[in-house]
Amino acid sequence: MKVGVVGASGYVGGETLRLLVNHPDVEISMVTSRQHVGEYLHRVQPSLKGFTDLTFSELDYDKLTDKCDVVFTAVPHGTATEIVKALYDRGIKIIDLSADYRLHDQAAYDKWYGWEHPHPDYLSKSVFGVPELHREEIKKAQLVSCPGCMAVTSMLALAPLIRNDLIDTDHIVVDSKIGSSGAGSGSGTAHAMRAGVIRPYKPAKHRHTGEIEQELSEIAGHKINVSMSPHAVDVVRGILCTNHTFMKKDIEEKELWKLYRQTYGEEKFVRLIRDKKGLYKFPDPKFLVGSNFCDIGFDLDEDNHRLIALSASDNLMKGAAGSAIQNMNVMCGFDEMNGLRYTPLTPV
Amino acid sequence: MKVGVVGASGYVGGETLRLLVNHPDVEISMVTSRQHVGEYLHRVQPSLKGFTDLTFSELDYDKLTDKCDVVFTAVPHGTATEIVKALYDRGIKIIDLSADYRLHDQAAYDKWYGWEHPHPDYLSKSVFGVPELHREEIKKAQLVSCPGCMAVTSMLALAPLIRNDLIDTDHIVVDSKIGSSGAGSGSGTAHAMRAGVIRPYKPAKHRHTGEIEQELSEIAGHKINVSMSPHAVDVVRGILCTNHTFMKKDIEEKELWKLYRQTYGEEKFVRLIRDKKGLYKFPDPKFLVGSNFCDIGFDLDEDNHRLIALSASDNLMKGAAGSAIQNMNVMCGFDEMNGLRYTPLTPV
Amino acid sequence: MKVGVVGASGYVGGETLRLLVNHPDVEISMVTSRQHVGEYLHRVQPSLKGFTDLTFSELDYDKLTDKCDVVFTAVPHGTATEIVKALYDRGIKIIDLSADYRLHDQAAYDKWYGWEHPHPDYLSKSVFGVPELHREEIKKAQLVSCPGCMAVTSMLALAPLIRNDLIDTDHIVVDSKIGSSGAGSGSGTAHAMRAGVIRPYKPAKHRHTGEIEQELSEIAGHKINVSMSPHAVDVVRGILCTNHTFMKKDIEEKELWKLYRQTYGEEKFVRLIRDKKGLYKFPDPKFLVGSNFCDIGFDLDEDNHRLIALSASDNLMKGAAGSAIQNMNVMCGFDEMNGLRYTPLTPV
Amino acid sequence: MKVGVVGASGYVGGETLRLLVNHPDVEISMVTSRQHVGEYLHRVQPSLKGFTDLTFSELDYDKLTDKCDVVFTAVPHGTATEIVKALYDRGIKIIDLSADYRLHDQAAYDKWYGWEHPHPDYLSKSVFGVPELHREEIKKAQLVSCPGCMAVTSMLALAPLIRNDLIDTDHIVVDSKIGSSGAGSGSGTAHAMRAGVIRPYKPAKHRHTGEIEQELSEIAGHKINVSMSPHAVDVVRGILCTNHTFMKKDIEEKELWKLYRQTYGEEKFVRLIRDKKGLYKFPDPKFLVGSNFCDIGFDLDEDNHRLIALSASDNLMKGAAGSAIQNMNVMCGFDEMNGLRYTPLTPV
Amino acid sequence: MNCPECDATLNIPDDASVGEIVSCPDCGADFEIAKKDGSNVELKQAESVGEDWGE
Amino acid sequence: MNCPECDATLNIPDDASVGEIVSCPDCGADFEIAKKDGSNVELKQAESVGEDWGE
Ligand SMILES: NC(=O)c1ccc[n+]([C@@H]2O[C@H](COP(=O)([O-])OP(=O)(O)OC[C@H]3O[C@@H](n4cnc5c(N)ncnc54)[C@H](OP(=O)(O)O)[C@@H]3O)[C@@H](O)[C@H]2O)c1
Ligand SMILES: NC(=O)c1ccc[n+]([C@@H]2O[C@H](COP(=O)([O-])OP(=O)(O)OC[C@H]3O[C@@H](n4cnc5c(N)ncnc54)[C@H](OP(=O)(O)O)[C@@H]3O)[C@@H](O)[C@H]2O)c1
Ligand SMILES: NC(=O)c1ccc[n+]([C@@H]2O[C@H](COP(=O)([O-])OP(=O)(O)OC[C@H]3O[C@@H](n4cnc5c(N)ncnc54)[C@H](OP(=O)(O)O)[C@@H]3O)[C@@H](O)[C@H]2O)c1
Ligand SMILES: NC(=O)c1ccc[n+]([C@@H]2O[C@H](COP(=O)([O-])OP(=O)(O)OC[C@H]3O[C@@H](n4cnc5c(N)ncnc54)[C@H](OP(=O)(O)O)[C@@H]3O)[C@@H](O)[C@H]2O)c1
Ligand SMILES: [Zn+2]
Ligand SMILES: [Zn+2]
Repeated sequence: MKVGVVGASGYVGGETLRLLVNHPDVEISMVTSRQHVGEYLHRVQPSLKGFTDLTFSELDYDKLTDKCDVVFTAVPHGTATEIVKALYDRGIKIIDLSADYRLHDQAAYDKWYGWEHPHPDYLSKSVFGVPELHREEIKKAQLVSCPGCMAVTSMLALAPLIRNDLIDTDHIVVDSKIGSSGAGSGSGTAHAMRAGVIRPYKPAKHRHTGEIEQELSEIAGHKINVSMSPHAVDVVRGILCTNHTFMKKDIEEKELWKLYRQTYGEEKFVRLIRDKKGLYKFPDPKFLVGSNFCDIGFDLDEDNHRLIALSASDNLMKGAAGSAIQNMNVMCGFDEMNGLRYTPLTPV
Repeated sequence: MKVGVVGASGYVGGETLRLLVNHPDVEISMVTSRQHVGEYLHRVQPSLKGFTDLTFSELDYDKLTDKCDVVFTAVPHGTATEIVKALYDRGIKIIDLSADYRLHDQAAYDKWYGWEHPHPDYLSKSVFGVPELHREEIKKAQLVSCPGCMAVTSMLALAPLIRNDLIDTDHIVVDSKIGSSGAGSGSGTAHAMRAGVIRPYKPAKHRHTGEIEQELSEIAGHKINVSMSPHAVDVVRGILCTNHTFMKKDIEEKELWKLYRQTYGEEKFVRLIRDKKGLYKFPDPKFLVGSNFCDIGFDLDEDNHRLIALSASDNLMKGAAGSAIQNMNVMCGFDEMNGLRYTPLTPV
Repeated sequence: MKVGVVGASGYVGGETLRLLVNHPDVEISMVTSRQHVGEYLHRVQPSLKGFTDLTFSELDYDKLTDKCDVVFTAVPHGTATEIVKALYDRGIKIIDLSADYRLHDQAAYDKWYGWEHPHPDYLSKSVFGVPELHREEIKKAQLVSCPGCMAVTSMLALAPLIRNDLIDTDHIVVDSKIGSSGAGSGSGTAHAMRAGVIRPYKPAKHRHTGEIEQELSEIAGHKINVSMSPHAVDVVRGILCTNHTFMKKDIEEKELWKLYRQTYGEEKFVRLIRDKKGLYKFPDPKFLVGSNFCDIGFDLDEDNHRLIALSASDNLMKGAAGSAIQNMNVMCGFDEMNGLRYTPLTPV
Repeated sequence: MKVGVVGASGYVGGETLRLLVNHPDVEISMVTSRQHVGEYLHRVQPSLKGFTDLTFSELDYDKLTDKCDVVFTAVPHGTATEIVKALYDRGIKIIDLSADYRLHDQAAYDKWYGWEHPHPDYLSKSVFGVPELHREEIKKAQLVSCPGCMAVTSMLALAPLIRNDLIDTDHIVVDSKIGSSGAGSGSGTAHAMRAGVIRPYKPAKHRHTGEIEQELSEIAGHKINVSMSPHAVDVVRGILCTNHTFMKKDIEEKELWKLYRQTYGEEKFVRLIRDKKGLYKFPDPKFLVGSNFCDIGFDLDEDNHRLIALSASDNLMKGAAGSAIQNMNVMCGFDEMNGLRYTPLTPV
Repeated sequence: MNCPECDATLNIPDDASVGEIVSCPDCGADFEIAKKDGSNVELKQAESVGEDWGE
Repeated sequence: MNCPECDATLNIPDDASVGEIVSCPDCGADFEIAKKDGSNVELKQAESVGEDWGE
C-alpha cells in the first residue's frame, strides 16, 4: 500500500516515517514540507540516513491523492483544518495527527482552540483514533483523528473507572509530566533553558482537557469535567499521567486488577504495571521508550479514599505516530501489531 | 561560634558544610562520619577541595559538646532518635535534619515511620524549623527540627489558603516532583536506571504527608488530610509541588496576590512567581537552584473551581541545609540571611 | 534455533534478550543469573514485560548444552574465562561478550587485565567478532569474542587509514566519550553523582587499548601503539570516538570519501556521516541510539596535518549485543541484518 | 564603584550580573539590551528575581560613560569591535567578554574570524585577561579582553609544560567538551535535538585555537600550533579539556606535581586535582559548577610517552563572567577573590 | 554526474535548469547548475554555514 | 614529612603508631607507617583501586 506524509519535517512526521520504513505492508511514496522542498529526508530526519533516498515535495493535493492510498497529516492544529478537508474531499483515507478533527462538538473546539473551526461539518466525519475505545468505527473510517499524547495516556487509565462509575467525577485531577519532544520542532526552548526544568506550563485550561472530557463523558453518558495540569520535565520522550481520583466507595486492589484486566486483557498495547518487587513497580515512561505501549497501574490511599491511576506512554509513539500506525493497521485490515513490534529500549 | 556536623559524609551534611565554610559568623570545629574517619573532607565532598583541611572524626558526644556550640545532625531517620537525645541531654543546641523530631505526636510518628519512637517525651521539646511559620519559637529553642524537603515546599504554598479557610480540605492533592539528591547518597539508583525516569515512587502514604498534615492542621485548628504523591524526575536538585485545591467559593487572582503578599511580603526567602511574560511564569526549581528560595505561584481553573498553588525549592537548600542555616541564624541571633545570600545559578 | 544467555540480568544480557525476543530465526530456551534464579525476567529487565514468561535459571553447563545451540555469555571479564571454556569443551557455539577471549596473545592479556589468563591455549580458538574485519573466519568459528564497545567504534574508523599507511602511527590519539550503561549494572555510580559529569576516568592505559592495538597491528603488519583516553559523559547509551591522527602526507577530503566508501560501501551497519548541511554533520551517537550502526566521518586540519576520524555507536548495540547478534547471524548463516533492522530512535 | 553591562540579556551578561549583585565593592548603574529596553531584568534573567529592580536601557555611550566607572561588554564578536572602541575613546575602563580584542595580531584575527578587523590599531591596547598569566599588565590596563572559555581552560593546563619545554609542540591535541550554555542564548539548539548529544561540532579550525596559540607561543618564544577539537555534550555548564601531549623526554608524576605547584601554588582560582582515592580523581566540571575554579590534573601514558594534562572550568564563570570579575578586581585594586568566594554546587 | 567534493553520484533531474541548486546526498555540498547542454551539466559551488560555539 | 608520590606535606599525627594508614591530602596515596622512632617515620605504600568501565 502506498502512503504519504504531510508535515514530514517535524517530530511526529519523522517518527511516522521511522515506523513506516520498516512496516511490512507499506511503501512511502510522497512526503511534504514547505521549508525543505527538494532536500533529502535524512538532512532533517537524521535517523533515516541510509533508510531512504526520498526527498521532500511540496504539498500538492492532486499528486498526493494520485500517489497515495493513505495520507498521514502531521502539521500544527489550525493548519490541518484545510489540509484534511482538501484530502477528504478527494476521497482518500486520512490519518490526522493534529487536534483539528478530534473534537466532535464545534463549541468545544472553539472554546479550547480559541477560534472558529472553518469546517465544523467535517468534525462528525472523523473517528477518534483510540482503537482500545473505538476499534470498530476505525475499521470503517475514512478519516481518523489521532488523540493528543497526554489525552490518550490519561483516558486509558480513567476509562474503566468511569465506565464502572467508581469515582467522584467532580474531583478528577490529571497531573501530567511530559518531555521536550512534545512541544514539536517548531517551538522548542533552547537546551540551556529547558534542561533541568520541572515546569508547570499550563496549570489550568490545557487543550487536551477537551478531548479527555469528550471521551470520558461519552463513556459515562453525562458530562465529565477533568482538572488537568501539564508539566515539562527533563526527558526528550515520555509522558506520565498521575490521575488522582476519589472513590465513591472504597475498592480493593484486587478489584482494580480485575477491572483493568477485563478492560485491557486482550489489548496488545496496554500493559498493567503494579509490582511489589523489582525495578518496575508503577508506570514510568523510562521503561517503554521506543515502544507503542501505554502502561497502566494504580495505588490506593485509603486515608483519603483516593485511587491513583497511573499511566505512561512514549508521546511520539502511542502518543502520536505509534497510534497513527496502529490506526492505519486497523483501517486497512493489517495485523494491528505490524510495524509496531518494538521492545522498549532500556536503559536509555 | 563553633559548629559541628554529624553525618558529614552525606548530601545534606555536605551541603551544610558548603554553606558553613562561607558563613561569616561560624567556624567548623568537628565533622563526623562512621565510614570515613581520618579521611580528608574533600575526598567525600569534592566541592570542598581547597576550602578546608578538616578530616572526619568519630561520633563522640563529649568531644562534640566540648568543641561545638551548635551541632547539625544529618543522618537517616531512626538513627537520629538517639544522637539528638544524647546531644540534647548534654545541653547543646541542635539542628536536626532528619525526620525524627518533626512530628509532635507520638502516634503520628509511629504511623508514618512504622516503628515506635524510643524517646517520645522529647518530641515536644523540638520546634518545627520553618521560620516563616514558627520564627519566635525557633529563637528560643534548644532543638530545632528542619522540615522534610517536599513538606516545607508544599506547606508554604498551602498555609495561606488554609489559614483563610478558602479551600475544601477533603480534596487537597499534592503532586510532587523531586530530583535524585533527595534520595540521599546512601540509596541512590545507578545513573543508567535513574536517568530519564518520570517515576511515581510512593503514590500513596508518603511520610512527608504526616508533617504537612501536622502543620496545616495546627493552622486550621482542626485535622486536615492531604493527598500526596511524589515522583522522581531527571534532575539532581529541585522540587516542584503542584498543590491542587478546590475553592470553597470562587476567588479572583487579585485576591490571591494580596493573600500571598500579606503572608510573605516580609519574608526574605519566599518569592512570588506568577508572571504573564518572560521566561519565568510559574515556580520552577530550574530558576532557584543553589539558593534558599521557596518560590510560590498560582493559577485558577474556574471550570472546576480549582486553585492550583505551585511551589518550588532546592531540596538541599530550603529543603534541608539552607533551612538549617536559616534556623541557626534565627536561633543564634545572626542576620537571617547570613551565609545564604546566594543568587540562583541560571542556567545550570 | 535455540539460544541461551548467561549473565541475563545485566545490561548487555538484557539488550541481547531485547533483540532476541524479536529475532525471526531463534527461540530463547534458557537464561541464567546467580542472584535472580526463579524470578521472572521482567522484574530485572523491565522492558521485556509482556514479551516473555521466562524465568532465570542457575548456570548449569549440561542443561545449557542440552537446551541451546548457541550461548551468549555476558558476564564480567575474568569470570568468563571458565564459563566459556566449559561450554567450548562441550562443543557448543559461543558468542562471548566479555574481554576474556578477545586478545590472542597471552602476554597482552596478562598486561592489560593484570592477572594470568588461566586458559591461554584457548585464546587462539576465538575469532575477534567484528564482521567488517573478520567475516570469513566468523562463519567458521565455534567461539566468537565480541569486541569492546569503544574498541570496535574506534578501530572501524582507523582501520582504513592504517591499511593504506596514511598516518603517523606514533601519534594516534583516541579520545572516547561514553554513557553510563557502559559501566554495567554492577558498578554504576548513583545518579546524583553521575549526572552532569564530563569525567576522564582512565586517561592512560585503558584496557580497550590492547584490542585496538591488536587489530590495527594485524592490519598494518607491524606493532601499532594507540593513545587512548575514555571519558564518562551524561548520556545512558552512546559512544563517540574522536580519533586524532597525523597524516604522513596531506590527503584531500575526496580521497577520504573514496577510501571509506571502498572499505564500507557494502557494509550494512556502517554509515558515512560527513555532511555540510542539515542536523547531522559528523558522527554523534544521538542519531543512532537503538540501532546497530557504527557511523564514521572525518575532518581535516591542514594547519597541523591532522586528520580527525570520528566514529559513533550505541555501546549496547554495535558495542555489545548488536554485534553479538550480527556475529550469530554470520556464524549461523542467517541474513546478517535479521533481528537488527532498527531505525535509530530520534529524538530521544 | 559603578558598573555597567552591555549585552545584559545574554547568558554571559546574566552571569556577570548574578555575580555583581552580590559583589561588595560595586553598584550596578546601567544595563543594556536592544530587544528588552524598559523591561525588568528578571523577565529575561529569572535568577535575578528579587535581587534588583533595574530595567534594561538602550546602548547609549554617553550615558554609560556618565553613569559607570567600568563597563562589561558581553555581545557577540564582530559586534564588540565598535562598542569597545567607542567606550575606549571615551576613556572608560572596559572588560570585554567577546573575542574581538583577544588577538594582538591583525592577521590572526582576520584568519580566525573570517573578516577584516575594522580597528586593528586597537588590538594592541588590549590586555589578554588571564590574571594567572598577565596579572601585572591587567593592573594597569584600560581595556581587558577576557579569554575564550575553552581557551583559558586549555592554556592554563598547557602553559607550565610549554614554559619548561617539556613537550613536543607538533602534536598538541586539545580535545574539548562543553555544555550548551557555551553557545549563548542567541543560537541554542532546541532541547529535544540537543539533549543526549556527543557532538563534534568543529573538529578542525575552531576559533579558540588562535588564542591558545597566541598565548602559548608568547610563553614558548616561538610559534606553537595547537590541534583543537571541541565537542558538545549534555550539560548546561562546564568544560573539560583533555590536552594530549607527547613528552620530549619522560617525566615522573612527582615532577609534574612540582611543576604545577610552582606555577599555581599561590593562585586562588586554580586547584590541582589528581587523587588516587575518593570521588574526585581528575578534573571534572561536575565538581566546580558555580565556582571560579580552573581545576588541573594530569596522567602519564608511558607506553606512548604521552602526558595527558586535564583541565576543567565552568564556562560561564572562569570561562567568562568569573574571569571578568576577577579581572575587574585586579584592575581596580579590590581583593581578587571579592564577589567570587563561591564553593562549587555539588551535587547539581 | 559525480559530486566534485566527495564523488558521490549526483541525482540531477532531467528537467533541472540553470541556476537551480542540487545538493549532494552524501556530503551535503550545494551546487548551482552553471551551464546545461543536454546531459552535459556544469556545476559551481554554493556556500553553506556551520555552527559556531563556545566563545 | 613529604608525600613520596607527589611531595605534598604529609600531616602525621604525633600519636600515630606503626601499621596506621596516613593519606596524602593532595594525591590520595595511602601509606602505612612501617617504622616509627620519635619523629623519624618510615612509610610504605598501600594499594588503591580505580573505576573500570566500558568493556
Ligand atoms: N510532538 C508530540 O508529541 C505530538 C503528539 C501528538 C500530536 N502532535 C501533533 O502533531 C502535529 C505535528 O506535531 P510535531 O510535534 O511534529 O510538530 P513540528 O515538529 O513543529 O512539525 C510540524 C510540521 O508541520 C509543518 N508545518 C508547519 N506549519 C505548516 C503549515 N502552515 N502548512 C503546512 N505544513 C506546516 C512543518 O514543516 P515545514 O515547516 O517544513 O513545512 C513541520 O514539519 C501537531 O498538530 C501536534 O499537535 C504532536
Ligand atoms: N537529601 C535531601 O534532599 C534531604 C532533605 C531534607 C532532609 N533530609 C534528611 O537528612 C538526613 C540526611 O540525608 P542525606 O540525603 O544527606 O542522606 P545520606 O547522603 O545518605 O547521608 C546520611 C549520612 O548519615 C550517616 N549515617 C548513616 N547511618 C548512620 C548511623 N546509623 N549512625 C550515624 N551516622 C549514620 C552517613 O555517614 P557514614 O556512613 O559515613 O557514617 C551519611 O553521611 C536524612 O534524615 C534525610 O531524611 C534529606
Ligand atoms: N556495558 C557495555 O556497554 C558493554 C559493552 C561491551 C561489552 N561489555 C561486557 O559485557 C559483559 C557484561 O557487561 P554488563 O555491562 O552487562 O555488566 P553487568 O550489567 O554488570 O552484568 C553482568 C552480569 O554477569 C553476571 N555475573 C556477575 N558476576 C558473575 C559471576 N561471577 N558468575 C556468573 N555470572 C556473573 C551478573 O548476574 P548475576 O549477579 O545475577 O549472576 C550480571 O547479570 C562484561 O564482560 C562487559 O565487559 C559491556
Ligand atoms: N557563553 C559562553 O560560555 C561564553 C564564554 C566566553 C565568552 N563568551 C562571549 O561572550 C559574548 C556573549 O555571549 P553569550 O553567550 O552571552 O551570548 P548571548 O546569550 O547570545 O548574548 C549576547 C547578547 O548580546 C546582545 N547583542 C546581540 N547582538 C548585538 C548587537 N549587534 N549589538 C548589541 N548587542 C547585541 C544580545 O542582546 P539583545 O539582543 O537584547 O540586544 C544578547 O544579550 C560573546 O561574544 C561570546 O562569544 C561566551
Ligand atoms: Zn558530495
Ligand atoms: Zn601525595
